[in-house]
Amino acid sequence: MDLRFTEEERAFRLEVRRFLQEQLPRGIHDKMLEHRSLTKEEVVAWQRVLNRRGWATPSWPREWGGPGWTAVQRYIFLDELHQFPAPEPVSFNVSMIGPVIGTFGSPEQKARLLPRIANLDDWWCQGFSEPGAGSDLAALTTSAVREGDHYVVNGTKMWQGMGHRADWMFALVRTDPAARKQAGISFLLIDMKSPGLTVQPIITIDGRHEVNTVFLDNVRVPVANRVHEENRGWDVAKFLLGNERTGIARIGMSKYLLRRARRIAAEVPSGEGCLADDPVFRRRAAEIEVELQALEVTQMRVLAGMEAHSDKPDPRSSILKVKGVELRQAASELLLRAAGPLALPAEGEFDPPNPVDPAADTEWAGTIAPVYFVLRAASIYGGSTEVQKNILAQAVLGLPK
Amino acid sequence: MDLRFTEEERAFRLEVRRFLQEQLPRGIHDKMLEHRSLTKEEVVAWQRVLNRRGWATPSWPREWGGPGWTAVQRYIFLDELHQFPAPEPVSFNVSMIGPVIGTFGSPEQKARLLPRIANLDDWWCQGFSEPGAGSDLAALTTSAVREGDHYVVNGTKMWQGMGHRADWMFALVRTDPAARKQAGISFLLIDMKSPGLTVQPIITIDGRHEVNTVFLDNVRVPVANRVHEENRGWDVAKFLLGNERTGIARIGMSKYLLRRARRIAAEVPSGEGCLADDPVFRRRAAEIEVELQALEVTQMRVLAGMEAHSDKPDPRSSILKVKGVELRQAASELLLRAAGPLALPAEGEFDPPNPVDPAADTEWAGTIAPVYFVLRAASIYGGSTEVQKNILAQAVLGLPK
Amino acid sequence: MDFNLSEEQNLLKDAIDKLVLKEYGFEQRRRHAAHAEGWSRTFWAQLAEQGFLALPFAAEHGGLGYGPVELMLVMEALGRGLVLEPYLTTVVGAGAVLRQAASRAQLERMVPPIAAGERVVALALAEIQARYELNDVLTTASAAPGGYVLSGTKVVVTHGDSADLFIVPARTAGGRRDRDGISLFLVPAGAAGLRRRGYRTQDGLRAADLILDQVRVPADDMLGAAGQGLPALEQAADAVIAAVAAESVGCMQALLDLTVDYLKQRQQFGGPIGRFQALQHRAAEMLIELEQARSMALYAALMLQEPDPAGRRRALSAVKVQIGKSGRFVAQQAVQLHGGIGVTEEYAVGHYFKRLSMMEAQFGDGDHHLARLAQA
Amino acid sequence: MDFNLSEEQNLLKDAIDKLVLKEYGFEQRRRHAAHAEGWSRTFWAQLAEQGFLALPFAAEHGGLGYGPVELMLVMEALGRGLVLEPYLTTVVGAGAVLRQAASRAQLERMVPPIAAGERVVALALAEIQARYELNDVLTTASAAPGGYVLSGTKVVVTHGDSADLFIVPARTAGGRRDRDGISLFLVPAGAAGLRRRGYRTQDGLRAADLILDQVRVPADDMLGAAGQGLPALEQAADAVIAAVAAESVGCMQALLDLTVDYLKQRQQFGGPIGRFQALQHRAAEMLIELEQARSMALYAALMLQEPDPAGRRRALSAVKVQIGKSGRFVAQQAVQLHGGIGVTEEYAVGHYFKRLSMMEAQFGDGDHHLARLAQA
Repeated sequence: MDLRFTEEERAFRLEVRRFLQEQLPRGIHDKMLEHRSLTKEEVVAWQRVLNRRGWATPSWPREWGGPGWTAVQRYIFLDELHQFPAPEPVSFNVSMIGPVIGTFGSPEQKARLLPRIANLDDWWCQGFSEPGAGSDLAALTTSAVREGDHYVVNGTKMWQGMGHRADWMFALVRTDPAARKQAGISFLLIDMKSPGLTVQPIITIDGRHEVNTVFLDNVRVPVANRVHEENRGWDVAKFLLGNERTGIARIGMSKYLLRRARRIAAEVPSGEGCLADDPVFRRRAAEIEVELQALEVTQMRVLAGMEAHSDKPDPRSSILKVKGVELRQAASELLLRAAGPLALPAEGEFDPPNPVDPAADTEWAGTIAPVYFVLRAASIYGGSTEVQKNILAQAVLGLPK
Repeated sequence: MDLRFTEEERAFRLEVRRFLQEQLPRGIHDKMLEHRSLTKEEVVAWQRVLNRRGWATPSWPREWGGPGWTAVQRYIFLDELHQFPAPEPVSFNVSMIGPVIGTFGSPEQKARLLPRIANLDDWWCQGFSEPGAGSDLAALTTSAVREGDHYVVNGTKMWQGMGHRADWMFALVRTDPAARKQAGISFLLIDMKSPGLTVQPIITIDGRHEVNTVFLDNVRVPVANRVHEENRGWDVAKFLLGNERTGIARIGMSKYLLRRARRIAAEVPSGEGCLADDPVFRRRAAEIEVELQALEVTQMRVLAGMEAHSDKPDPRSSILKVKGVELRQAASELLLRAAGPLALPAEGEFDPPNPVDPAADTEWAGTIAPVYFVLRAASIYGGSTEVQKNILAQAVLGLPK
Repeated sequence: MDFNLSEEQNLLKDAIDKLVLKEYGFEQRRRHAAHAEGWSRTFWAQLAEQGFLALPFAAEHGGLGYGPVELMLVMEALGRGLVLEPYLTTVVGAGAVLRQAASRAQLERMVPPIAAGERVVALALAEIQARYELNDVLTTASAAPGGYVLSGTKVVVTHGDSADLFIVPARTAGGRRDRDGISLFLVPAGAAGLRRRGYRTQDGLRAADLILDQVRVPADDMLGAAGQGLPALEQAADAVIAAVAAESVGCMQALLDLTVDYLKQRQQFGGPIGRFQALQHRAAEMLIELEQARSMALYAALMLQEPDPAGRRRALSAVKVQIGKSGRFVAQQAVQLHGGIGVTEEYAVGHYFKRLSMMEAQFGDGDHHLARLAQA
Repeated sequence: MDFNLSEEQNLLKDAIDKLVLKEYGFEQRRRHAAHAEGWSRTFWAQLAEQGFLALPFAAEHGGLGYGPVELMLVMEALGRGLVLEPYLTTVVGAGAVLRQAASRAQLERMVPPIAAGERVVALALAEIQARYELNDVLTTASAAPGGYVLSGTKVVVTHGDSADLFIVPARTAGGRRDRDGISLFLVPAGAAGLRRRGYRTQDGLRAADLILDQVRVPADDMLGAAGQGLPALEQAADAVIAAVAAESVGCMQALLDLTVDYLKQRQQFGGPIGRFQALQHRAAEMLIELEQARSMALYAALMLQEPDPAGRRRALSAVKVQIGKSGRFVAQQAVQLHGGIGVTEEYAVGHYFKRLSMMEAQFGDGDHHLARLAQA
């Protein structure tokens, strides 16, 4: 047993860090440092920088054109991105549709789509959730009726991440209404420019437009755009839900939130000194760091298990999700506490510039409350904390379903 | 609206306090200050001191020989006992069997039993729970079969508080095995000296003997010792479970735990000074005090509601139970933290005297860990925290059963 | 001890509850917020018409002479409606300063237009370096012929961009954190040398920073004795905390109601999600926290009348600690139990969540007040 | 990175797991505890026989030369069995001091009888005024012909009443909290002037206070250089924390297993109580806390080998914080989910709860170690 990274792994970490220092555009880094949103152009540009280096698709094997990294390398790569902080590769492309095409796609689909996915030539979004099907995904009702060599799709998809930027959507649709819940579902690739498809923004409580509702009104989708067999779409869904979740704990993000909180605390007053000297603030930060340290080892244990058991999903990744979110939320609360009243002004990212006076001294604090706000969603999406605890209780501890 | 106590109520509080200062035997007070157990003789002596003053039965109306206090007076009386700290009147007698006899008893039973209950001439204990019937009390199986003018009782009763000191037990028994769960139960008074009745101690994790298992093997109980009609015992049980829970929050006890924790913290070192100066310790204590202040007002609101609605039980008393226990447990943890390593030695109350050396300097700390230990039971008995939350969710918020 | 409302209080409560219910549905609120000032002059006029803006002022000055309990009833209703109008700063905050420090003449001049809804007065409590310390004042007021000249910056003055008049603490003597030497001034929004930077705040309200550069204030517009302004400011801050406590209770009650409704209606895995015990227990815990907060809002109303200022300040610190803790839990759990829609702008839950979060960050957060209690 | 055990480690783990399973059922433990010393010499001999007492000592001195990972495996097993024997103080604590500070001659003299189970050595870490500070030493060692004379009091020395020999830190120089000037001495239980007060501790183990009144110690029985004992003591305290972490993990795993079994078996309202979602989620939270603790026990084993003492101490402080937090939660919830039987002496759950509580109160509680981390 040796809990340390190997020399190669440590060298790899330094290589990634050096790459980020050299290659991440300054404008993007500045935005990331202040938790600001990126434009579509920035995201695309960065994805292509990564792709030129061969690092745009960390989880892909070499046969798909990926780097063929070990789980530990993938972890190190993501952790460095999170701590730097630098943007992750677009997950809908890289972690979702890419592996689906790689695993279930026809040879033609693989050859045509994988390189475009990696290079963000096509931006993908996900069409899974519906107004009546959230945690209970298999309750979805969007219908796809076969007419010749097309499906005619009708329904509503919710919570589409970045749907307004996307060129393509991968969606679960019901192709056999008579079959029982999980059966009768198929997996389709839908062109976002299709007639009858409309995208309606959902603004989240951080004021951002990142998710959408997509209405499908007699949208015609070629049968050739189905992945995997008809009525076997649930296989794909299960594959995606149980898919590798390296870095799901997002420890590096929590570390960066803490770093930002400490930097602010060093500048705001508290009693006779600054907040960073307040013993209660310090112990609260230390408490989060202790938990992060433990979670980092837990993460390593899960990774080691994955390496040993050929990437079979580990139900313990539910622990990573639950604790990782909890700590990210806790770190964001500490950040908000540090900013205190300075967090109130909301101008900056989303408001039109103030005509009277271009910027307040505290504009840097304008993203802090939104970070705290929107991180509440992290315990909801991607398998809510409640769902993860159900999994742990039933799948790991064997309590009755 | 006026949230303050009236002048009469404030005067009453002072009267109680003065009475405690003058009448509580020093030996008992010293034990209470260190959270030590009392002997049976001490409990009886104190109950009789209270009874001479007319205060042994705070919740009883004048017609039963009680003081006829308002809910606020009852609260003030108990709060003063808890803060002093002084022993409460024996609750099995005063809060349980007394009100049952007063409400359901025959005139003969009232005349004969109530004075003896108040004066602790008979010590009563409760025979409700069984090995298979805890939170699900109506699942009880102890049987009582009518033979002439006796019932023959067989079964096992658990968690009998002070059964080894008791002269009588009030018990729920099944008189009609064919009826459905809650029906077919009767309420009997059983002489603890009955042949076939044996008491087996249950030692709790604080090392004390306060509860017992009672085995009933063909115990004969005169039919005259039944209270209320045959097969209607569940009425009595419901009455007892929903009965007044003034002082269930036990705020005074939490205050005394905090007071003791602070006293100890003033004497143990931490960093350069003493623990009582440590800002984290101070804020933790202050946090508990804030919640106690809020709970005290919540308690007043419930009391005011009871005064306005003729003592009908208020489902919000579940809030008092849950929060009250939580704060008592938190205060006991702070006390244990303050004592730190001094809490380890267990000698004193339950161990034979050390022949080599009669007492350590830290003997006073010997009861601290046991207080923390046994307070874990407070969220289990008297309606567990889980049961209280079910009640709040279903009875108050109307969520589905 | 008497927790019942008087008949008069019941009428008042009914009136404000009805008004908010009628005028402040979630969609109506969106329209109120869309005004340039971020709130509705029409609704403000309705509040004035029904006397709510006159509530805490003495009858002799044109008010109705009500006390903290009545303000609590109003604030709780405004909390339920997430009302955007400047009640907290004008009627509660500025109102408290005026009642404490203003002369009879000033009151007679100020109260009628406030009560009529014709004048919005904002209380400039904070400077950037002060964080939550009321006595940390760097803005200066130098004596000048006929009055004073004020210079300095005040930040995050709620409704500062639509206010007609400000109450501005400034130093006529002493150093940065001295308790003595702080004086209170009335400064009209149009005063020469006063610049305002308005902005939206994270809870959908608006605020402004005030930059005072050699603003001349006549001696008549000083409130109270020179250098003796802090006690009135502290009293006002405590009144604001009490009001925020009541507003928070209103928000929490609304969140609990929305959540319980959602749990009853939302279907998943073949039934309402409210049947799941873990969610039931969470709702029960929200109720417990709400009731603890409600108790503290009542306690605040009582303790505002406490004659000993140190005791009053301690009590109000305890109130703010509990309110913040309860509010944080109730808001976070309401969002969690709503799932996705809880984090959208389209749905009320997220707005209550944001308002509660921002109330925690103002007027001293939980840590600030807990540290004060722990020092005592 | 490699989390797999070597074949040798697997054999060792199997051996200790089997031994504990065979000899340390809950009823057997009761019998072991009933001995006058509070533990079983027979079981101790079995540990010796299988080499567990020789584990961390170098082969050249009569040991087996294993490291922290192997000690972790043993301690976890001892935790699962709630084992009463003096492994922690003799093999881990005293063992670490000896390895750090003892001369070759001392090691050759000391290790064989320890490994054979013939000598129980206890480490006297604490004085009453010191609370958790290892450098707070008032016990004095004055030079005297041929050696030193020790006077002072050591408290809560685990297994102090049955130990044959003590490692006693005492001041040969410096003031109360000076880091320099602390020397380490071997003091036999029978030394003239040494009095012991034995007692039961709240977790069912036994301990003693040592009262040293002019106890003469020959110069040969000083461990390491005069006045330079603190680093070895700190290293030993860290080894003890790592061992306590593993023991805690063993206790927590046992509690989780007992609780899950109970939830599956206990029937209420017509089915196993394990079907209630609120209880399922609690069990899931226990699992999460356990796994976090397990990670920290691994981390402790790794970081014990960290060459920089400051980094090592910080890491072990973090370990103790996490272990305490996890242990408190798991133990409290195990009791709660068991209901009444969880608070009885008859049932194992309460004993694990007490042991975890007392481990938290020793070797620096969570607050102590968190304060250390926060100062860094």
